[in-house]
Amino acid sequence: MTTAGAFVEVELVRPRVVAAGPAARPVWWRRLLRALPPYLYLTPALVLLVVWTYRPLAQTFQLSFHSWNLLPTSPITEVGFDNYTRLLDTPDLGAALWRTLVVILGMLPFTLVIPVLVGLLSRRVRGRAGAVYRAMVFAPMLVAPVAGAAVWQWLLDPTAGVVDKVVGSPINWLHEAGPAQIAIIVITGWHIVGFAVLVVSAGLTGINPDYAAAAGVDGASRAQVTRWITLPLLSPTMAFLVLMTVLLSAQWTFPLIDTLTQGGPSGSTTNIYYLLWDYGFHSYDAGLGAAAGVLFFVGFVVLASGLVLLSDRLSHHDD
Amino acid sequence: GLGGETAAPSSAPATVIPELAAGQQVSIVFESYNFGQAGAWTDTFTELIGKFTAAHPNIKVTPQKPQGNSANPATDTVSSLQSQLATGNPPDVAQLGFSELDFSVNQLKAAPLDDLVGRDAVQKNFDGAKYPYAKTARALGDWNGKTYGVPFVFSTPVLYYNADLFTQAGLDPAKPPTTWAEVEQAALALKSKTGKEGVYVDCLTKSSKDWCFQSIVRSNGGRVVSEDRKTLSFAEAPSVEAVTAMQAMVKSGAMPNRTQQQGTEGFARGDIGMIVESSALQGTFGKGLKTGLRSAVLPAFTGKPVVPTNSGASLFVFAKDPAKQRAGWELIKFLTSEEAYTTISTKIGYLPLRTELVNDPAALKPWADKNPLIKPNLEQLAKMEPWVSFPGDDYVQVRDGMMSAVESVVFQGADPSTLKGKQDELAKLVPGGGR
Amino acid sequence: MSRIHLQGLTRRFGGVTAVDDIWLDVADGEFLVLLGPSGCGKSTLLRMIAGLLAPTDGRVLLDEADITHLPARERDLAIVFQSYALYPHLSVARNIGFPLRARRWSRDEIQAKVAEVAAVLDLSELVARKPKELSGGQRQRVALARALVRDPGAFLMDEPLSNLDAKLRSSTRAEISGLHRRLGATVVYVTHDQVEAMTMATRIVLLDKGRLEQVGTPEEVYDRPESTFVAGFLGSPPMNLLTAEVVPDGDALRVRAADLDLPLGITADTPPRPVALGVRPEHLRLTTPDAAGIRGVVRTVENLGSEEVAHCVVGDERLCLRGARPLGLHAGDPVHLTAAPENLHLFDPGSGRRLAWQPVPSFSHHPPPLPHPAPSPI
Amino acid sequence: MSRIHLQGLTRRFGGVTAVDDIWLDVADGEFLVLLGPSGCGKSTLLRMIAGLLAPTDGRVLLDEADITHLPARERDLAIVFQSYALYPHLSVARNIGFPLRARRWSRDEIQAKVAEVAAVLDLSELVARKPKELSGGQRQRVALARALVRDPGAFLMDEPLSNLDAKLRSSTRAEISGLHRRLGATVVYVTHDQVEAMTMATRIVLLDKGRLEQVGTPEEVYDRPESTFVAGFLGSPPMNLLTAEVVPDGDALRVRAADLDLPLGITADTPPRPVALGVRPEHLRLTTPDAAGIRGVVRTVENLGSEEVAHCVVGDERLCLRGARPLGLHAGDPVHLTAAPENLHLFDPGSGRRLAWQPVPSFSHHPPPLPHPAPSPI
Amino acid sequence: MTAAAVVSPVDDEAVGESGRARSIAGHVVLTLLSVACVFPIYWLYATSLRAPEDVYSLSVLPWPLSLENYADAFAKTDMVGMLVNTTVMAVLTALGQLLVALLAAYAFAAWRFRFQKLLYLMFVGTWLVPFQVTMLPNYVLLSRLDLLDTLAGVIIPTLCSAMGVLLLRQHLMGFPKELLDAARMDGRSSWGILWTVVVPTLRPVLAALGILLAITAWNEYFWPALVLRRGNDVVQLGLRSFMGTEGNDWGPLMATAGLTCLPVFLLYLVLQRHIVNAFVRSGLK
Ligand SMILES: Nc1ncnc2c1ncn2[C@@H]1O[C@H](COP(=O)(O)OP(=O)(O)OP(=O)(O)O)[C@@H](O)[C@H]1O
Ligand SMILES: Nc1ncnc2c1ncn2[C@@H]1O[C@H](COP(=O)(O)OP(=O)(O)OP(=O)(O)O)[C@@H](O)[C@H]1O
Ligand SMILES: [Mg+2]
Ligand SMILES: [Mg+2]
Repeated sequence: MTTAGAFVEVELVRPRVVAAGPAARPVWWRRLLRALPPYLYLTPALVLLVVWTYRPLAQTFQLSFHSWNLLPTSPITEVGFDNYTRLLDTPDLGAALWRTLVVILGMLPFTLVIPVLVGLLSRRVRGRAGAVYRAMVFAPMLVAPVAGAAVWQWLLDPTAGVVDKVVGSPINWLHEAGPAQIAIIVITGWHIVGFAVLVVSAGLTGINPDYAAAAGVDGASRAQVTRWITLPLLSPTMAFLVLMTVLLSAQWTFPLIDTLTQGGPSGSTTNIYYLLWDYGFHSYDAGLGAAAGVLFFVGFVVLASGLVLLSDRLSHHDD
Repeated sequence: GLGGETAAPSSAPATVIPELAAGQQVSIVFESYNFGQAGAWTDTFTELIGKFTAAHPNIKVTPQKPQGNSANPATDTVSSLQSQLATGNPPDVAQLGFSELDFSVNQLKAAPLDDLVGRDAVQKNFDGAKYPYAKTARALGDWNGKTYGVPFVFSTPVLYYNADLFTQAGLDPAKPPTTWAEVEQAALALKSKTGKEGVYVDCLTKSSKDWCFQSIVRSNGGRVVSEDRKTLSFAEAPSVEAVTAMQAMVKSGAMPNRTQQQGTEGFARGDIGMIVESSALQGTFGKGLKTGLRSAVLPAFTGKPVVPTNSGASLFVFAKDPAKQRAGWELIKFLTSEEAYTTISTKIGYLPLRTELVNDPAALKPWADKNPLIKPNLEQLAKMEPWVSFPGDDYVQVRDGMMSAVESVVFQGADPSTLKGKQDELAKLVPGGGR
Repeated sequence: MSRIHLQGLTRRFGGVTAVDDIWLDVADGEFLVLLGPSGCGKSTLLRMIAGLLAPTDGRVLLDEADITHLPARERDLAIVFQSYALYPHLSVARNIGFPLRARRWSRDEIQAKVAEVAAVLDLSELVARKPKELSGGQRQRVALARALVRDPGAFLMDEPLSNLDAKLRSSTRAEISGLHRRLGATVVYVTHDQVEAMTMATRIVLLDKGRLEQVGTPEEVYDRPESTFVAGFLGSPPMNLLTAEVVPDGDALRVRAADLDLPLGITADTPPRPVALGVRPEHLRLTTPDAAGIRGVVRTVENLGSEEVAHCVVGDERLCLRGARPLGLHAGDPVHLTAAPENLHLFDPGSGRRLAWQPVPSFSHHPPPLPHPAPSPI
Repeated sequence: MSRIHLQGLTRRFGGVTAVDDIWLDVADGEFLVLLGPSGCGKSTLLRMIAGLLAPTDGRVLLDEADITHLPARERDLAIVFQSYALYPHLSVARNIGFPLRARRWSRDEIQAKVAEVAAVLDLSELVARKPKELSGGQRQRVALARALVRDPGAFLMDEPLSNLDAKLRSSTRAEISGLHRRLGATVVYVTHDQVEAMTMATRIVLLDKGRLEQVGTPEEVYDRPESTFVAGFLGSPPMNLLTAEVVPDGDALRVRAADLDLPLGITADTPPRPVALGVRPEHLRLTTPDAAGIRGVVRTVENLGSEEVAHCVVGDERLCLRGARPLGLHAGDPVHLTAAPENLHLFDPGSGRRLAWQPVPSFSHHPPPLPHPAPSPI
Repeated sequence: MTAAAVVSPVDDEAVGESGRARSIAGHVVLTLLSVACVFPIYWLYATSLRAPEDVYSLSVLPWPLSLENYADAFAKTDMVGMLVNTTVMAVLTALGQLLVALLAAYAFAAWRFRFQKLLYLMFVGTWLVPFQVTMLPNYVLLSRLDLLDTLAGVIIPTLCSAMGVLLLRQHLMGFPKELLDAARMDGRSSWGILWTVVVPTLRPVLAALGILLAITAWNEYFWPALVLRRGNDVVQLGLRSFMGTEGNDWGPLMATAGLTCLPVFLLYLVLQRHIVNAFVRSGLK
């Protein structure tokens, strides 16, 4: 006789303890104590940061709405946005902005083109030679800006300087409008190019060599590998360098302008950073200076975030 | 707030500060840009301070240079003082340029010496033990009739020239040019005959400031700012004319396009035949040229009198504490004494403000005889007019703006009419609209 | 030596539930292997037991004590990582002695204990070396020694063998098994390698997407997989799974599909129902063309050295057959296969759970609504 | 499709000889697998064939043409890397089309060809994705597609499966094998996984420390290993190797050691000589205690699911025995084993080379020193 | 784990890619660039070694050699004192920055905590704050703390180096997490782990970063120029003593500049590889 029956699913057995309940939460102070360590480790740095960077920033912000010439004997008066309007009314602002753009564009060959070129070329030379070249290119980075300015002033002298002797022209680099701007850019570039080369080397090292090998086997010529593979993969590094150039060019040129041309001749090397410094800090007008500082900070933040967003969109990450 | 709370009594004490009691220990800080330069400058001043403390064992002097990052510490003096004032700890005695007089008195609140130690004592110091101050120099540190600063070092623009190059170029070193036209001629001769540069006028750039430019404009009958210091006038005919003349020299090749530093160095190196420069640089030129350095008075515009103006610095007291004020006054007295000037002139080459010293065989006569170069400077002292500072808090911007405009006309070939535009623009920064 | 209880342990990372309500008892002295594909939450589970990761929910008990909120260093557990995590700047001896140093033992005590443990693991000669001067197997032993040295309540191991090459892996496997036997220690061992799991475990826990799929001895999970996941995970090649239907035929049940007809060895009657039929490759036997069974065509034959695997097509499904070399089959050959009823596994095609036969007394009028979750089979 | 000849290929890195005088002919359409432990020079050899690495010595010929000094891009070869080396900034379609773009095909031609290849490898849905949005198996297929797209003379593959998990690995294995059959392409395939080698290769090249150890079909290398290295490398567990001695006994030769006595099935006489005796775990059979054979004791039994492996001690040597589950053995059991003479392998204990029996005409006065390294067996 | 050399990313031994023409082109470009970069530095030393009367000479080789400019520099300024001061300042700054950065980076790398991202941005943000903004308020604060004219005044405000924190954080992120976990299981507190595991392992990185920070501190100019007015100068300020209204005193100026750069160059030459590696492996991309 046939039995009836059915196939039933086999259930998973679990050692369930009926009275398990949620684990007892530790008392609040114990939880607090457990969350504390990272903050404790951060404390020294944060204290320093707040005391020496953000407190001054806040004070500057506050001061930017006041008029004061820094002297304890003179009154501090509130002027609202007056300082800002004065700053933005500054007659040379437009020209200075334009010159800043020129500086940034002029720096790009040193922070981007040459480093990438060097990075790519130094892979071709074998063995230690590449390292030696890199070391030599990096050397200017180690020269203090003041010392560098002094040497260059010397090299660029129109009668006694080496540069004019080599170029064979009587250009007075530091006292003719166009050449002065070029000189400032070149000297800054000379300082910074080693650092950029290093960053590019780091970037290139981070690219898996298999890609180039694969592209080679796939039939791409050396130039194609560079154009289609290496450069796109280097794009995050390049984005970083562009960001750095845009944000820091004006700061890098500052000590050189201050030592070599003081913004001259007739303002041809006065970029926005130097102009505001001149207005803000040479005229003993603390409010104006503070407004300039705040404007810088805000400008930098906006620029930086914009560029970061843009570069995230445009560059390819290799992971 | 930025630490501006340190309240200070703004009213001057009615009575003079007391003398220091014997054995009363005071220590003061003396800020001078002379400490910013290595070599003779620092050494001489250290020596003087040494002598002073030897003479006043109860006063301790701490020397310091202006803080700041300019290559030229002299440009940092005011900002240094200002930031120290902001902390409430200014130096007790400071050496500030004449150009900062207005600001020093009205903003930095230098102590009026007449109130501190009495007008008589101040004047007595000017009269000196034996040799008084040159008449034109006495009032350089006065404001509204009160003496705030004691003029300390100063100089006038002088035409230096290189006799060796003159000879080479077939010019007579004994007959230096006396007018700008002659200067230009000589320069062109120098240039074509020796291959060197002709002349550099160190009065026409932003970095050379305006004191010497004022000389040139005044010599052409103009002024950069009206006599009452209320209106800018550097774009008026006489000064535009002067500037145009300078520009013409650059255009003709008589004057090379140089920065201030390149100009002075080029001359010191023997690469430039002539230079219009402060007499304070004589030492440098002497060291560089070894032979052939000569000097002459500032060239004139044909048919017009030369009006030299001065540069230099005074000593101010910023101390609030009476004892320190008194000690500071003692230091000033010492530094402007006959003895100190003898040392300063021989060691550094600055002209003594007690001009008669150069005639005293016991003091500076031997030195002066050895240095005929100081003659034009001494000569000019008689005709000298004080250099005029720009008014207001933004005087630096006004000054720099004017000099930038001049620089771009002279060296960058801008049209002289641009001065007008600049003047209008800068006028806004002058209290009262500058018109 | 200790027991570990996991009660409803859960861990979420943002939206991802890496470990999902795990209930588990690890007995004292047990060698429990957590097995599952990559990303199934094995490491996460282990790290929660170790105290390196706080659970989102649930409790961890060690010998009945709730240690859910105890920091790692206060738990009496030792862990061996896949990367070994040897301190690169310390010599082997100092690596092994590290936990004791942290416990402030005296120098002499440490030295003695390290020497003892090093001897056990045959590391005495290497104590002066730095980790980078060791081979993979030696590093593995140092990591083991470091865990051993402090006589922990239980050992946790996260894929400790996966960095070794095949040969070393099998010898070290034996070594760890031996050690476990000697020490009688409780071990929770994570791996995704079924050979390791089968050969070392006293019990295997199969995890899939953070959920527990089956717990049992190696034999249980191999011979009685409780879900298609387990069936398809174990074995190499794993169990063949074919879409089929259970149908009553006469008085017996058969499982049928295109080209497939096998008796289930159950004498009963039940309405036809779709199933997933599982049969291991080694349980398929060649049979004569006329017998009922599976008819297919050989696609390829893989030679594994000692054995061969024939990949066949049955209907539109694939099926592997495994046997001693030579199988005598070639690509394109038609094959006729059969398997004993006891080697056939049935799973629900929807839930993937194993189906067990549950006879119903014949006097029942209403056949129960089928299929139906059984209370507790096995 | 092409033939590849390697003639004395050698590569030294500083003092290390990574590849040592390799002579090898790869026939047209062959699936040649380079097998060997990590660091034996497989990748180095492959990279030299690809032109990614210049040989220190020797030549590479493709269809008789010397390509030793031809740059990689001018060789008609495609390579698939272990890391796949998919260009991370290009979409799947552009990755696949890359070799064509380098060859200046027109956009339309590229699109058509990419679509075709993507369809073959079931990638059509993925062409718009970036590599990081793909799973391991998909990436592997894209890499394959990129190699396929330009119909190269030969494919080179460097451990293309080693990043995949076990399940995916076995299915992709079949996929590549199938592809090879369909295309009839010449493939040189690097792996250290013997299952891959055995199942995919038409011929296997075994490398050890840069030197070629044996070349042959999977059956040849498995059944007739020419050295102890090969014997010990293949099989899981690999061949048992025991120190023993060949001695004449009566008119037959036997191989003997402590607790070991097996007939070689050779009727001859020769002076005793030491040998390494090899016997595969699956060729050992249980026998009765009284029969001559191998006597040992079981140490542990490993359950592999379908089979069991018994680890035994014989004298002071170890030996594995493998058979269908259940073996019926338990730790501590004494075992008596035997193996058929044709399953015994003899190796020279010094050189590790295989020994073959070479009968000498009986009229010779001096019995030849036997056994004797075979000149060229097979 | 950090000692690996910088490897060139393309297999430089690929067949047909080691062509002579290519590498010569590379050498030519690189040599030109290197010479352009090094020439000013060479000129600095060449000038400093000329006799004072030859300072304006344009001959490429400084002949006859003369140490007079150096003697001059030593005579006119307290060169030894300045070098000692600068060394103390640079070393203390670097050590302090390293410690502060290590602690902060450790917190960022080893924990997940509330406001982590915000706090991290605070560090990055310091790069966006112009020096001129902080200059004056900090100067005033220093004076309140009576730290003007002290080395402490130079050092303390610079102790938190954002670059140090970011670079170290990168390195620590790459630090094997299992190593930290192992140490936790082995019974160490986080503080113990930092000093017994992290620091010894990261020693090469810390050394390289320390040197980088020391070089930066050594070259720092603006801030010391503000804080130090009375005597105890750092060497960068010594440079300024030879510049001025009177024109630059080129001989001793170049000698001082040469001396200023010398320790940095020596450090760099000796530790070049480590410094480069610290950058390269920082993942600073
Ligand atoms: N810190 C984390 N943040 C977010 N998701 C995580 C994290 N750690 C693990 N996961 C996710 O949790 C799941 C389980 O991860 P787990 O590491 O436990 O897997 P596993 O079983 O150990 O895998 P494997 O065999 O690859 O080690 C994965 O999906 C993983 O992506
Ligand atoms: N660029 C190189 N420089 C120095 N030695 C190298 C280099 N490449 C490989 N070697 C050495 O050559 C030997 C062979 O390396 P190869 O990469 O060919 O091994 P493999 O067989 O591919 O190993 P795996 O299975 O681990 O990939 C190794 O000892 C390796 O250390
Ligand atoms: Mg894991
Ligand atoms: Mg390899």
